[in-house]
Amino acid sequence: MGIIYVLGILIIGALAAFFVDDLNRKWTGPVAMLAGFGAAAAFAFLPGGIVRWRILGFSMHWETDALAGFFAWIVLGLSALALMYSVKYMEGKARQGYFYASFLTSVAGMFGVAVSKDLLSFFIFWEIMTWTSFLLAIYNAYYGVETKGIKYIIFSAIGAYAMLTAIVLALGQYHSLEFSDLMAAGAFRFSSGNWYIPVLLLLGFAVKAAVLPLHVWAPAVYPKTPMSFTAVFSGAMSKMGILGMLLILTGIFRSATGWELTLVRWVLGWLGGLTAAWATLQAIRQNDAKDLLAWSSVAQLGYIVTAVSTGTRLGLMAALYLALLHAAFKGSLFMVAGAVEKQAGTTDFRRISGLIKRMPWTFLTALIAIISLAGIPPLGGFVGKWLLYESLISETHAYFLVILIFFASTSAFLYSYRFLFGLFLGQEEEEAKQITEVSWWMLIPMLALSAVSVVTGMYPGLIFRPAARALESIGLPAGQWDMSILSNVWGNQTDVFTVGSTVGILFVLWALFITFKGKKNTRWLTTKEISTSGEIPAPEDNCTFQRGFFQPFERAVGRLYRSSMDQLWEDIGAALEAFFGFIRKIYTGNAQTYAMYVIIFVVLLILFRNYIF
Amino acid sequence: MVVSPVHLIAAPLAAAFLIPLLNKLYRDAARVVPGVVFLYNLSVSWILVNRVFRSGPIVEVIAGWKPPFGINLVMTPFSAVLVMLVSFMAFVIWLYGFRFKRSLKGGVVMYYEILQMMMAAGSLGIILTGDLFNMFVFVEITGITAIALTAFYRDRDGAEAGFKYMLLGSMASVFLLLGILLIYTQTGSLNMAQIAERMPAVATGVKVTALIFLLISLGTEAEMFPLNGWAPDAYSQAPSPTSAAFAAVLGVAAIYALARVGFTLYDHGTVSGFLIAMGFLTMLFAEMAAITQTNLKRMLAYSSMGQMGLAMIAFGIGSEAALFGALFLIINHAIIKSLLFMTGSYFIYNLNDKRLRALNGIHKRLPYVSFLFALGALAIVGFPPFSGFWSKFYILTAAGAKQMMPLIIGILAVTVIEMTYYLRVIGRIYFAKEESEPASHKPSIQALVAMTSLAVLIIVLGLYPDLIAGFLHRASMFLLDKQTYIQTVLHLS
Amino acid sequence: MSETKDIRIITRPTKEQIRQAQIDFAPRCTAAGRVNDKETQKMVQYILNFARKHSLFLLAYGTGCGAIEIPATLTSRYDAERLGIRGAATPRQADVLMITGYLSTKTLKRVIRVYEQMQDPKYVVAFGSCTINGGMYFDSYNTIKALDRYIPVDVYIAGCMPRPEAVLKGFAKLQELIQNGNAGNGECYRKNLDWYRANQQKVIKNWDFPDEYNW
Amino acid sequence: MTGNWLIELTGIVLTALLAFTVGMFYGGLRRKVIARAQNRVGPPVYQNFLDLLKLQGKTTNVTHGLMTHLAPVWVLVAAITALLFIPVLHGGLWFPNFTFKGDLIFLLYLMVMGSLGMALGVGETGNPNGAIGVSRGLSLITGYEIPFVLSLVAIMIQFHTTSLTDLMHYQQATGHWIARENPFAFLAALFSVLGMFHYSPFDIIGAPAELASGPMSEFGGKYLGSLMTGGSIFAFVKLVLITDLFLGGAGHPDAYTGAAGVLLGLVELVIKTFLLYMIPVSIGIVMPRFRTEQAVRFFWRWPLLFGALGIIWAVFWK
Amino acid sequence: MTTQDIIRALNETFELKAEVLHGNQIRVSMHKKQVAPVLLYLKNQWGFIHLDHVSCVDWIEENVFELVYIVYRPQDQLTVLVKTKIHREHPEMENMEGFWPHMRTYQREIREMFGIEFPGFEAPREFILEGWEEIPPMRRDFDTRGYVKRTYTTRPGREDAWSVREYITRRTGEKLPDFARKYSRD
Repeated sequence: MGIIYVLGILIIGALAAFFVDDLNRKWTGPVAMLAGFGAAAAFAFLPGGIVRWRILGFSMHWETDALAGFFAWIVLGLSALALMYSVKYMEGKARQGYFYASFLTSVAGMFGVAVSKDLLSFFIFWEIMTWTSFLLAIYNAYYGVETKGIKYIIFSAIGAYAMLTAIVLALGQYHSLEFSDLMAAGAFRFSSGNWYIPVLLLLGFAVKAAVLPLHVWAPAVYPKTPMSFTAVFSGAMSKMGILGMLLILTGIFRSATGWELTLVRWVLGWLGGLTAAWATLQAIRQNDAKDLLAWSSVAQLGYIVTAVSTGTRLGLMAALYLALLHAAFKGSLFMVAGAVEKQAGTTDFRRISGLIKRMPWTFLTALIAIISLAGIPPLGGFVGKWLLYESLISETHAYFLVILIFFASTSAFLYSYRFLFGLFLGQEEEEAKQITEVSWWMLIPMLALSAVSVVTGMYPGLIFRPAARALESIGLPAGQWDMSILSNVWGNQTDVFTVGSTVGILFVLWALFITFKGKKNTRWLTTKEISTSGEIPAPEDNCTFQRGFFQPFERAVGRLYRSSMDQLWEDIGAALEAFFGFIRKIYTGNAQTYAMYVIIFVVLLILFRNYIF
Repeated sequence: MVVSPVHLIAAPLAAAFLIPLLNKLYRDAARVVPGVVFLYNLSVSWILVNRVFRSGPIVEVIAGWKPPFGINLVMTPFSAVLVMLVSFMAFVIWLYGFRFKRSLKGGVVMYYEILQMMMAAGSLGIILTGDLFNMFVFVEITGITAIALTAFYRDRDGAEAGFKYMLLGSMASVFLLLGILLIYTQTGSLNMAQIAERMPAVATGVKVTALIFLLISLGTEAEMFPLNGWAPDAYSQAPSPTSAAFAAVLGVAAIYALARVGFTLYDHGTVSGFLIAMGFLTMLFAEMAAITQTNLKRMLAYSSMGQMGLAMIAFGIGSEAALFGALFLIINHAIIKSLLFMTGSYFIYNLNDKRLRALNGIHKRLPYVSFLFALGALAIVGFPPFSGFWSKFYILTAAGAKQMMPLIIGILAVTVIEMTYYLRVIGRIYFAKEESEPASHKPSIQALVAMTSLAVLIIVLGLYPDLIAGFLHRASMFLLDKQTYIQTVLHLS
Repeated sequence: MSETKDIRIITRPTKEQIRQAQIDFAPRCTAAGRVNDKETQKMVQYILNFARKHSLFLLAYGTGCGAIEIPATLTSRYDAERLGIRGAATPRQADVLMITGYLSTKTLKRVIRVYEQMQDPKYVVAFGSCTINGGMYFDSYNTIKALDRYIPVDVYIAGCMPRPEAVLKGFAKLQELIQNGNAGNGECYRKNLDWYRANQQKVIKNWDFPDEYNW
Repeated sequence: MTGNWLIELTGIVLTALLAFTVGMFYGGLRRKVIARAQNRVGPPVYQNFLDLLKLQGKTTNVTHGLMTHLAPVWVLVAAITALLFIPVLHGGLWFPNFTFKGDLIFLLYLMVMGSLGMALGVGETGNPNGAIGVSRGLSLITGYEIPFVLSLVAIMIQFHTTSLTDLMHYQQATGHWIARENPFAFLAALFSVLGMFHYSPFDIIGAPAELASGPMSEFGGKYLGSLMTGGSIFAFVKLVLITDLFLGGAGHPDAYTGAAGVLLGLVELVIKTFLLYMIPVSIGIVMPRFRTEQAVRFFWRWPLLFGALGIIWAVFWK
Repeated sequence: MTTQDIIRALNETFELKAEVLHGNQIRVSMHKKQVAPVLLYLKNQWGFIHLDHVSCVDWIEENVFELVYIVYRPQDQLTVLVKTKIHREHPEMENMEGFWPHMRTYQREIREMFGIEFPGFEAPREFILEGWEEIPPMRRDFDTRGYVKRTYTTRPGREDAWSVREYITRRTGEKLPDFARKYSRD
C-alpha cells in the first residue's frame, strides 16, 4: 500500500499547498516540502506492495519492483530535494500555490509512471505528468506562452498520442494492457506483425527523452521553467522516457540476438549518438547558462538512449547508472543556475562573471557536478562514460558510434568549461560586489546532489547493486558487480577506488606543497589585477572574455551550425497554420454559400449513393 | 403520483404556455417557474431511469392508441440516459442563467424562459418519441425556438445568425419531411419500430434516398460537415446560457436522432462508413477552423462541432465499446462544453470583448472562473484524470479493436490541434501580460453552484468512471439490439 | 628669462663629480635579500643564484627605437638563448625588464605597472642613452630623462643604439651581478617606495595607481 | 601489486622521478634541437632544470584565487596519476604501480583532467588572454582526441582488450609491433601526438605573440615551476603511452633481468620515446602556426580518415 | 581635369587665389569660413577623396595659427593644400569630422597640441597627453625648457646640452632675431 500512501501524500500535499497559499504564503513552500519528503519517507519505510484495480473494465496494476523502485527513487529523491530548494528559491514569487500544486501533481504523475505495470495507467500518469509540467513550463513565460510552451505541449501530445495509438491497437489485438501479458504475447517485437506498436510507443518515449528530431521542445522549455522544477524536469521526467524504452525493449533484449536487436542498436543507438553530438554542438554556442544546461540535458539523454539501445549488461547498467547520475548532477546544475539567477538576476554569461568569491559553495557544487558531467575520472560521471564506451566497443561492436559519442563527450568539455567560466570565473563585475551566497535551504539540496557524484566516483557499486536488481527484475542481463572495480567482457578492469584515492592523495600532497612553499611571500590578488600590457583596468571595465567564446570552434564546425532543426519545425508549424487559415475560409459566414453546400452535398450523396451506402 | 415519460415533455410545454399567465400573478414567475419545472423533470427522469434500468424499457401510449397506430413515447435505456442528461443540463443551465436573466427586463425574461423551456421540451421529445412524424414535429419545435434564441438579442449579428440558422434549418426540415414521406409511402407506417421491422422489404433505391434525406436533415442539426455553417454564428450570437444549451440539450437530441435513424430504422452497416467519414471530416475541418479563431465563443462553437464529429465517428464504428464511448462523449461534451460556455461567458461579460486577446491575464480578476475554464479545457482535450479522457480512450479502443489505425491516427492528430488552441487560451488566461481593467461582475451564487457542480462531475467521472459505466453499457447494448426495441414497442402487452 | 643668461657660461663637471652625483641620484640598497648570514644557506643561495643568472626570462618593453635590437640579439646571429636568455610573454613570468629607449610619461606609467607585477628577484636592464639621461630627447616635454628615478635599474647599456654585442655585454654584467648577489632591486623598491612614488607622481599627472603596492 | 607498501611507495616515487628527469631533459633537448636547426648554439641541455630551479626560487609569488592556486596541482596530479597507470617497462622489470587497475578509456579521460583543472585556474585569473587560450585549447582537444580515440578503438577491437598491459604482452610475445599490425591506427595516433604536444603548427594555445602565452599568462614563480614540472611529466606520459601502444614498449624480461635488464630497458625506452618525440619537435621547427579552426579541421580530415581506415583494418584483420 | 582646371574652378567658384606649388601640388589660401565648402567641393566635385593630413603651424609673430588641410586625388596623384589662418586668441575652427572619419584623429591632435577648439566636436579631450595642465605644448609660447626643468630630474653631467642652440649660433655667427629670442628656449 506504500504506493497509495505516496500518491496520497503527494496529491494531498498539492491540494494543501494550493489552499495554504491563499491563507499564508509563507507556509506554501514548507508544506510542499513536507509532502515531498513525506512521500519519499513513505516510499522508503512502507512496503510498496501491489495495487490492482479495475476501472471501466480495464485493470490497473501498480507495483514497486526493483525497476520501479530505482526510478521512483530518482523521482522522489530529486523532487524532495528540489522542493526543499524551492522554498527559498520561490520566495517572493507570485502564484506559489499554483506552482507547488502543479509540482507535486507532476511528481505524483512521475511516480505513477515509475510504478505502473500496465500501459493504461502508464499512459494516464504520463499525461498527468505532461500537462502539469506544461503548466509549470509556462509559469515564467510571459512572452513564450504562444511559442515555447506550446511547442512543448505539441511535441508531448504527438508523443503521447503515438503511445495512445499503440495502446488502443495493442488492446484491440491482445486484449490486455499488462506489460507482462503484452511481453509474453510478443507485442513489443518488431517481428510480431504489429511492428508499429513498439515503434509508436518508442516514438512517444523518444519525445520525452528528447531524441534528435523531436528534441526541440527541451531547449525551449527548460530555461523558461522555474529552475527548481527544471531540475526535476530534466533530471527525473526525461528519465521516464528511458524507463519506457527499457520496458518496451526488454522483450527484444531478452532474445539476445536477431535482426530486431540489430535494428534497435542501429537506429536507436545512432539516434542517441546524433542527439548527443548535435545537442553538444548547440550547447557550445549558447550564451546563457540555462540554455546551455538545457542543451546539455538533451545531449546527456542522447548518451542514455544509446546506452539503452545496446541492451547488454554493461550498456544497460550504463543507462541506469547515467539516468541516476544525470538526475543528480544535472539537478544540481539547474539548481546552481537558479541560485545564480536568484542572486544575480540573470544567468547570461555576457552580463555576469566572477561569482566564485561571492558564491563559493554554489561554485563548489557546480564544479563537482560539471566534473561529473564531463566524465573526468575521480567523480561518478566517469563510471557511466566508461560503461558506455566499453559496452559499445566490446559488446555491441558499434565502432563508429562510439566515435560519435566520444566526439560529443569531448566537445562537452567545451560547454562544461563555459558554464563554470561564464558564471563563476573571470573578472568580477563591480555591481556584483553585493551579491551574497544563497541560503542553506538552497545549498543543502545542491550539495547533497553533488555528494552523489563524489560518492559514486569511489563506490559506484552503491548504484550498481540496486540497478542490477532492477534489471534482473525484468529479466535483463545484470551480472555481478563489484563495489568499485569495473570490468568489461574482455576482463579488463578499472579500479575507480584506486583512482579516486590516488588522485585524492596526490592532490592533497601537492596542494599542501604549493600552499606552504613560500606561503609568506605568496600574495592573493583580485581578478582586476591582471598583467596584460600594464594597463590598469578601470573598476567599471570588465575584461572577461565572454562574447563569442568558442568562435574558432564554431568556425571549424562551420556549415553544420547553419542548419537548425528548430527552424524546420517552426516552418512546418507556420505552413500548417497557413493551411488552417486557408481551410477556415470554407466557413465563409455567408448563408447562401452554406445553402449551396447543403445542395451540393445532397446532389453528391444522391449521385454517389451506390458507392457510399 | 404516477410518473410517465409524457410528463417530461408536457411539463415544460405546459409551463411554457402558462408562464405568461403566471407572470401576471407574480412578477418574477418567469424566473422561478422554469426551475421548478426542470427540477420536476429531473426528479421524474430519475425515477424513470431507475425504472427503465430495473425493469426494462417503458413504452408510453398517448391517448390509448396502441403502437403502431398512435403516437407513443419509448424510453429505452439509451434514451433514458440522454433524458437524464438533458434534464440535468437544462436545470443546471437555468441555474446558471439566473443572474443573466436578472439583467434582462421582465417581459424579455418571460420570452427567454418560454423559448428555453420549449427547446428543452422539444429536445426531450426527440429523444423520447417513438414516432417518426412526431419526431419531425419536435425537431421543428426545437429548431424554431433555437432560431428565436439565436436572434434573441435583436441586433444585426444576431439577426444574421438567426437567418442563417433559419435558412439551413428550414432546408433540413424540408428534407426531413421528404424522407419521412418516402418512408411512409414505402412502409405505410410512421412508427419507428414498425418501420424498422418493415424496412428490409423496401427497395434499396428508395431506402437509400430516404436515408440521404434523413441524414441531411438530422446531420444539419447534429452539425455535420458541410451542413454546419449555422453553428458558429448561432453559438456565438445566442445568449450565453443558450450557447451552453445548444451544446448540452440541442446537440444531444440531434445526435440521438441521428443514432436512432442509423441504428434502428436502418442497419448500422449501411451508415457506418458514411458516419465515420463525415464525422472525421467534421472534426477535422472544425478543429482546423477553430485554431485560427480569434473569438472565444466561435472557437468553442467550432470545438463543439469537432466533438460532434467524434461522436459521429463513434456511432459509425458502432461496436458496443464505441457506443459506450459515444454516450460517454455526449455526456462529457454536454457537461464540459457547458462549463466552458458558462465560464467563457463570464469572461466576455466582464470584458465586453469576445476576442481571445482580451483574455490576457484574466485569472487575476476571475480566479475561480479561470480555474474552472482551465479545468474544462484540460478535460475536453482529454487529459487524464478528467472525464474527457475516458470517452476518447473508449472510442479509440473501439477503433483499435477494429484495427483502424489511420482513423486513430487521424483522430489523435486532430486532437493535437484541439489541444494546441485550448492550451493557448489557458496560457493567455494565466500567463500573458494583463491588458484589461478590473472585473466588475463577480459570478452569482447560482452560477457558481452550477459551474462547480459541473466541474465536480468532470473530476468525479474522471476519477471514477465506473459510477455511470453500468448504465452506459446497458444503454449502448440496447441501442445495438434492434430486435428487442421492435418487440418491446410493438408487442407491448 | 633671467636664468637663461646664466647658463651660457658652460662648466663641465669632472668625472668624479658626475660619479658622486650619480651615487646620490637614486637610493641604492645593498642586495639585502640575497646575502644570508647563515653559512648553511650560502650554498643554497649560490645554487639559486647560479640558476637565476642562467635563466633570464626577458620581458622586452619595446618603447623606443631600441626594440629593433632585441630580435637581433635573440635570434641566430647573436643567440642570447645560449646564455639562458629567452623571451617571456608576461611580467608574471619574466625576470628581466628591458626598457629599450626613450620613455614617454604615458608609457612610464605602464612600465611601472609592469615592473610592479614582476616577481622577485627581478632585474631591470635599461637600454640606450635615452634611459640614462634623456638622450636626444633631453629637452622633450613628454619623456623622462633618467629611468632610475622611477624604477630601480640594475644595468644601463649606453649607446644610441647599443649594438647586440653591447647588449650581450650588458647581460654578462647582469649575470655577474646576479651571481654576486648584487642585482635585483625589488626589495629596495619596496623599501623606498615612498621616494619612488613621489618621483613617479611628479611626472605622471593623472595618477590612478592603487594605493597599495601590488606585487 | 607487490603487496609491500614500502616497495609500492618507492616505485611510485622512482617512476615519478624518472618521468620528471626524462621529461625535463627532453624539454632541454628540444630547445637544443631547435637551436641547432636554426644554426644557433642553443641553451645547454640541462637548461630546463635551471629554469625550474629559478622559478621555484622566486622569492615572491602571486595568485588570483583558490582555483588559480590549485591549477598546477591539477596538472601535476593528472600527470602523475596517468603515469602510475602506464607500464614503464615490460612486466617485472620496473615497478608495476597501478598498471593493472586502469584501462585505456580511463587513461583517455584522465589525460584531460589536467587541462581542465588548469583551464579552471586560468579562468579565475580574469585574464582575457588566458581565457582565449583555454577556448583554443579546448577546441583543439576536440580535434586531436577524435583520431586518437579512433586509433585506440581500432587496436582495442583488433586485440580484444582495452588494457595497456595486455597489448604490451601481445607485442612482447609475438615480437610484432602494433604499429606494424595496424599501421593506419598508428598513423592516426601520430597525428594526434602532434596535436597533444601543442608544438607548431598547433601551438595556438600559448601563442606568445598573439596571446601573451595564453593560459600561462598569469602564472609565475612556483606556479609556473609546478606547471613546468607537470608538463614535463605529462610529455613523458604521452610518449610512453604511444610507445607502449604501438612501438612495443621497452625492456625484455625474457632476455635480461635484474639491474642490467632495467638499464637496458630504460635505454631502449629513452631511445624510442626520444625518436617519437622528435617527430612533433622536428615538424614544429619548420611549420608556421595554424589558426584554431584550421587546426581543428586538419584533425577532422586526414587523421580522421586514417583512424577510420584503422578501424576497418582492425575489423577485417585476421 | 588638369591642375589648371582645378585652379580655375577654385578661383571662379570661390574667388580664391589658387596656385601651383610644385608639379602636382596646388596651394590655396582662404578665410576659415571657406575651408569646409572648399574641402567638400574638392571631395565631391573633383574626386579628392583622401585626406592626407591636417597640420598646424604656430605663427606666433603674426599671432595666428595656420591650418593646412592636405587632400589628395589618387587617380593622378594630385594634392591640394588648403590653407587658412585663424587668430591665436580663442582659436576656433569648424568641426569637419563628418567629412572623413580620420579627421577626428587630426582634430583631436590639434586640439590637444595647439588648443584649437572645434565647436561641436565631442571626441574625448585626452589623446596623447595624460593629465596635462599647462598650455598646449606645441604652442610656441609654451616654455618647454622651463617645464622640463620643473618636472623632470635630469642626470648630472649633461648641463652643456642645454646650450646647444647657443653653441650653434655662436659657431655660425648668426644672430637670433628678436622675436626668436623672445620665444627661444634659452
